[in-house]
Amino acid sequence: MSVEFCGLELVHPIINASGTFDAIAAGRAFGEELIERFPFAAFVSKTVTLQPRQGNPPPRLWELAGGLINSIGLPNQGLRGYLQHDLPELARLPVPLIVNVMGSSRDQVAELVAAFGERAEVAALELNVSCPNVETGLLMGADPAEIAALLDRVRPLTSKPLIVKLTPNATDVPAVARAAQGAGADAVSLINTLRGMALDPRTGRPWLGGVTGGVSGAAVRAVALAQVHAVAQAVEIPIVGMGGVASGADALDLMRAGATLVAVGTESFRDPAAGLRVASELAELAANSAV
Amino acid sequence: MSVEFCGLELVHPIINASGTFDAIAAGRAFGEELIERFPFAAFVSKTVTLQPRQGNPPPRLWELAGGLINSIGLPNQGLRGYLQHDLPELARLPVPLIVNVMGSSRDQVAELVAAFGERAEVAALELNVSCPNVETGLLMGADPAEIAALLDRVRPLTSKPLIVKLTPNATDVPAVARAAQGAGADAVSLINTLRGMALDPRTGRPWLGGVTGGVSGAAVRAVALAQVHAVAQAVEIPIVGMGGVASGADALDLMRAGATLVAVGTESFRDPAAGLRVASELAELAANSAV
Amino acid sequence: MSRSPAPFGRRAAKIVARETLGAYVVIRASDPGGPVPRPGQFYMLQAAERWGGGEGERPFLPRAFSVLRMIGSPPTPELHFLIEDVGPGTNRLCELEAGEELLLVGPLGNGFEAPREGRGALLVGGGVGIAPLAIWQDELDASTPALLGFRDAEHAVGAGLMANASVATDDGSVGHHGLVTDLLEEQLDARGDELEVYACGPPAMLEAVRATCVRHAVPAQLALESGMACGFGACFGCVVPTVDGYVRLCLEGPVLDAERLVGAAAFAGTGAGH
Amino acid sequence: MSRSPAPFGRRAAKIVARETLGAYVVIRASDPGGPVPRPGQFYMLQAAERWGGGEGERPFLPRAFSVLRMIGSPPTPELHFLIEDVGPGTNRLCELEAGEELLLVGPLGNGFEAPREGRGALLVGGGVGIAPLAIWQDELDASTPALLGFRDAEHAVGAGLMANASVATDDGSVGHHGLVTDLLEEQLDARGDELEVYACGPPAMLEAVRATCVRHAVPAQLALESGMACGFGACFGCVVPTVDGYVRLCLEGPVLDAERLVGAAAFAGTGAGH
Ligand SMILES: Cc1cc2nc3c(=O)[nH]c(=O)nc-3n(C[C@H](O)[C@H](O)[C@H](O)COP(=O)(O)OP(=O)(O)OC[C@H]3O[C@@H](n4cnc5c(N)ncnc54)[C@H](O)[C@@H]3O)c2cc1C
Ligand SMILES: Cc1cc2nc3c(=O)[nH]c(=O)nc-3n(C[C@H](O)[C@H](O)[C@H](O)COP(=O)(O)OP(=O)(O)OC[C@H]3O[C@@H](n4cnc5c(N)ncnc54)[C@H](O)[C@@H]3O)c2cc1C
Ligand SMILES: Cc1cc2nc3c(=O)[nH]c(=O)nc-3n(C[C@H](O)[C@H](O)[C@H](O)COP(=O)(O)O)c2cc1C
Ligand SMILES: Cc1cc2nc3c(=O)[nH]c(=O)nc-3n(C[C@H](O)[C@H](O)[C@H](O)COP(=O)(O)O)c2cc1C
Ligand code: FES
Ligand code: FES
Repeated sequence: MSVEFCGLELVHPIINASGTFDAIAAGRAFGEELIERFPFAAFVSKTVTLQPRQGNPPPRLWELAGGLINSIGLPNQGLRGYLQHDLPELARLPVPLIVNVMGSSRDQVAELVAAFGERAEVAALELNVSCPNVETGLLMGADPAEIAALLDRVRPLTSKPLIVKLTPNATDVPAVARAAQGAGADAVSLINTLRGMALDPRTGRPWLGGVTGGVSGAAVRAVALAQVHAVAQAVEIPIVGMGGVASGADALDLMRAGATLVAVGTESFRDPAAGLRVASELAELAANSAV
Repeated sequence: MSVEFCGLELVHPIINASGTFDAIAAGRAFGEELIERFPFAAFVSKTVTLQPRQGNPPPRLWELAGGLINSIGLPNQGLRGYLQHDLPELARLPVPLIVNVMGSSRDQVAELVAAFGERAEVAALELNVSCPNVETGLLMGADPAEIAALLDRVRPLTSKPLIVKLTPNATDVPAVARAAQGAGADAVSLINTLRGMALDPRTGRPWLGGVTGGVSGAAVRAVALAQVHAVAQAVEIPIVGMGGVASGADALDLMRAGATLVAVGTESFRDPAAGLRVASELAELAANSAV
Repeated sequence: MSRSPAPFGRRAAKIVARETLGAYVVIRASDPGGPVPRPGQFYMLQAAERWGGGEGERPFLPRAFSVLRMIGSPPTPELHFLIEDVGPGTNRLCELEAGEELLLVGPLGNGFEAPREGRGALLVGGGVGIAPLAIWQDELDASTPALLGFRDAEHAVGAGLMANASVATDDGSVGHHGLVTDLLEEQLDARGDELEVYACGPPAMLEAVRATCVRHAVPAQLALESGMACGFGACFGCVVPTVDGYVRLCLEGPVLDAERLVGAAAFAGTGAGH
Repeated sequence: MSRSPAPFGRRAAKIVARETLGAYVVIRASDPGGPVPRPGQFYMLQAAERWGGGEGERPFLPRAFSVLRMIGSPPTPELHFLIEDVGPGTNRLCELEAGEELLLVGPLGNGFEAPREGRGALLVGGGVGIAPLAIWQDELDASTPALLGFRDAEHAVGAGLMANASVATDDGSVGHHGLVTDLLEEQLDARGDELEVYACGPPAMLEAVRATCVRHAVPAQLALESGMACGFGACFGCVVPTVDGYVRLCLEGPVLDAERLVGAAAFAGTGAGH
């Protein structure tokens, strides 16, 4: 089931969702077997920002019926730390590397895109736009004009594929996708997490250190499918579909709705090799049905 | 646990979510016992539109892990039919009646508000704004300016409490709530269903007759809590919280997040008397903790 | 209308026994104080424990089942249900052990009406659709003829639940080799003007029964199925198309007069075909 | 670092036996081909069937458990876990019957390091926190002293899992009436310069152990807990504050040197206090 995506040849259509698999940490936990049986056809990094971030205070997790709320808060070493420590290690992975970046202004995103754009180890960039632009106050990924302005700024900085990771917490996601396509994005990915919250039953106060968080897992699957389907009607560029994928059947649903690649997120927490399982279940289903 | 809401005295804070309990049909199924043990402190009607609607073609339901997607499509007899058949029967309920209305233009909503505004049987009106305005093309409930314009038009037509039922499929729900408050809404209610979809595994085509539908039930609970919490920071008018409430603990969460009343929807399908159970569980919890 | 109202709310019923009957399972639950259902009415069932979760994640909603039989009488009647394991909900119900609890709401919907003046009942069932016919035969008379269609011998074991049955199987392993509507055709040809047909079964069979009865101008009451979330008219999810537009099957049915139905479309969107 | 790498992915392990031990349950699972864990390492566990769903809806994620003991040797070792039923996940695990399947990932994390030159181990456990100390004592020497604190006599039954134990109970029903840190204080007063402390238990106890050891300038290795989604560094959910900022407990821990911790804050956000 090899697949072509923005000029990359992938051995199957299953990749990881940003922030849900740390290949370096997994290498420490699972040793060489991780590399021998690497579960994803491309590896997507956790979001990298310009400056290092500690992330949100714990607790950072709340379990739901069929899902999870996280308020991790994008901890990362920052651009410099990533280039120095992570990039060399990730370059050794047997699959292409997609670096996910986020900035809180167009200039910040531009700096990140420019820096990664010139690194041969990086196959493609994913822009996480689930963040307000500090200059305009608007959520970058919720407003078509804002997205177009961002792409206008960063598109000229690299010839590598640019994937825009859309936020699902928006009125008109297809319009944002269309704007991204119009301004030169090579692909879109969705869905990111839905805004959610939990209270500590004992105190009645917000459980999560970050107060609110993002919902992922089975609980968001139907929403993801609807959004991928709607975006597929709106754009011609390829789509990376994700949200609650736990089986080959879930992946097939997203592909039937229009996704070229499918990303596995939360399910990897329940089954570290979920990517492999989903890919093989998908191959089996695809053999028995027309995708 | 009696509670005051927009001038109405309610015996407890639990009401039904629009479209999830038909008191007339339930009377046929359960006889007089329904009235003797009526599960809600006020009864909210299914959405009434100006003209009769057949609703969407079946299938209309898809079950999820911890939830449901529905594409019912707002079947109803229309204003005239409702006034003639339903209103006299519902007036016999032992609790105040809240009529939920929807139009696809400001004029349509105005006509509905004016018609129900003069009926003594109606205690309050709920405006379902999860619908595009045919004149502007904008989803009424997703845009603060659109909501303000709608309220400007209909507010003068009645002195009865007007509750605006917000759509959760919007970028900035608190901004919409603020606009509703600014233009004279007496309360807001949320959340309506999240847009979702399912494919028929055998054919790969959309399962629901209406192609997409709305997700409700446990799967949306965390999203509902986050939105109620965010809206509570933005407005002073009372809030009717709903979304996945299945227990007194869930209701308490929404009240702690800022809701004055809590509505039970999908859980009534699993347990027709869920309203009673939630109200008594809530009373017990409230007795043991400061709401 | 043939309807016995249900107690308001969902009540717990203890499983008294579970029996395997060929390809089916019969569960018996004691329903102390529960009303006597009308034949053709149904209950919404869910297991009190382990309803959903696990790898398959579903079920979440209760499931609709025709009452197969009521044994004993108030105040301690025993309800029987005939279940075919076709998915996560029926699978869990088929696993219920004696002593476990079932949560139930019902009886719901409208049951069968007595045959019109001058006509006698003819029961036509397919697969697990024999359930409402069994209790109807209990009430009518054990000599009421029943034509029952099954996939194969393992399923045809279900015919033992009824008296005076003629069986057809798809594979010819028991009785007539062919469709139950072949048997129906014979009966209606022979004495259609004395009969009123009562039928329940999979969509294709019901549509064939409907068309056959229309052709012979024989009145028919059909017990339909559709995907249901609530069973008491709350969700508007279970509609089927009729000459009067969409009607909620849980409220106006599940038994509908054949004349009210608009052909194959009425059986198309059931979602739950066996 | 004391770490045995885990096979990649989740594997099924058959439950061999379940034993009730006072307030606790010990489950034994056979792990053919599984690696030998280092004492202090943990596994992510979930039941293969009935993990989630039902009225309580959760669990959805796997749960972290220290390995209590490994009996037998490769290729057919048996892993033991000591479990206290505190919520939906532990509840389901405590119900597992022999023959049922456990899905496990592990061993994960860093275990205990040998005592520094010139020091001997002193084990300090609270409640279910004795689990990693038992396997550590197996490796060190059965004569390694253990100070164990429990709520009451029912919980103190757990002390039987270890050798050479001094027990304290909150209610005085067994051993010293008071906190296990009273016993620790005595030991450190008497011979702190010969000891390295290994501790695991509830947050308040660990913080008291940490403070006591700092006060006596005695090195301590603490096995912490925090809410975990994945156990292998993927989610960044399990962080605890250290002098180097937040670290992922599943990756850098669960055993951390007391010096790396920044006081009570390190134990505040664990989410899973027993
Ligand atoms: C009035 C009435 C009486 C009935 N009486 C009986 C009876 O006596 N005995 C009996 O065995 N059955 C009876 N049924 C049918 C029974 O209710 C269904 O077989 C049952 O609901 C199936 O549930 P399940 O979870 O086992 O299977 P499901 O997975 O629900 O599968 C059943 C069908 O539902 C559809 N489906 C699949 N996935 C989904 C989903 N996620 N959401 C929605 N639909 C889905 C498919 O078309 C599938 O074929 C009756 C139904 C009705 C309406
Ligand atoms: C490294 C490590 C080793 C461990 N070793 C052992 C051991 O050997 N034996 C043992 O018994 N335990 C051990 N634990 C603790 C064990 O993992 C927890 O007790 C278990 O996860 C609790 O799960 P539960 O579903 O039973 O309870 P939960 O409901 O998860 O409750 C546990 C705590 O989680 C919090 N909580 C409640 N609801 C939620 C929610 N919805 N989402 C998130 N958090 C919630 C509350 O603070 C609650 O007190 C260990 C933990 C770690 C991290
Ligand atoms: C713990 C956690 C951390 C995440 N971190 C990131 C991140 O750093 N950047 C990003 O773009 N998305 C992040 N996501 C979102 C996922 O990439 C994905 O969009 C979402 O979880 C939906 O997929 P799932 O349901 O399969 O998990 C994170 C999700 C989770 C659960
Ligand atoms: C079957 C169904 C029908 C609904 N019909 C309406 C409706 O007519 N008008 C409306 O405003 N909301 C309608 N809703 C939305 C509910 O009122 C409620 O906002 C939503 O279901 C979330 O609550 P819950 O999770 O408790 O069901 C409907 C929901 C369901 C499940
Ligand atoms: S099943 Fe809900 S209205 Fe019929
Ligand atoms: S539990 Fe996921 S990173 Fe530690």
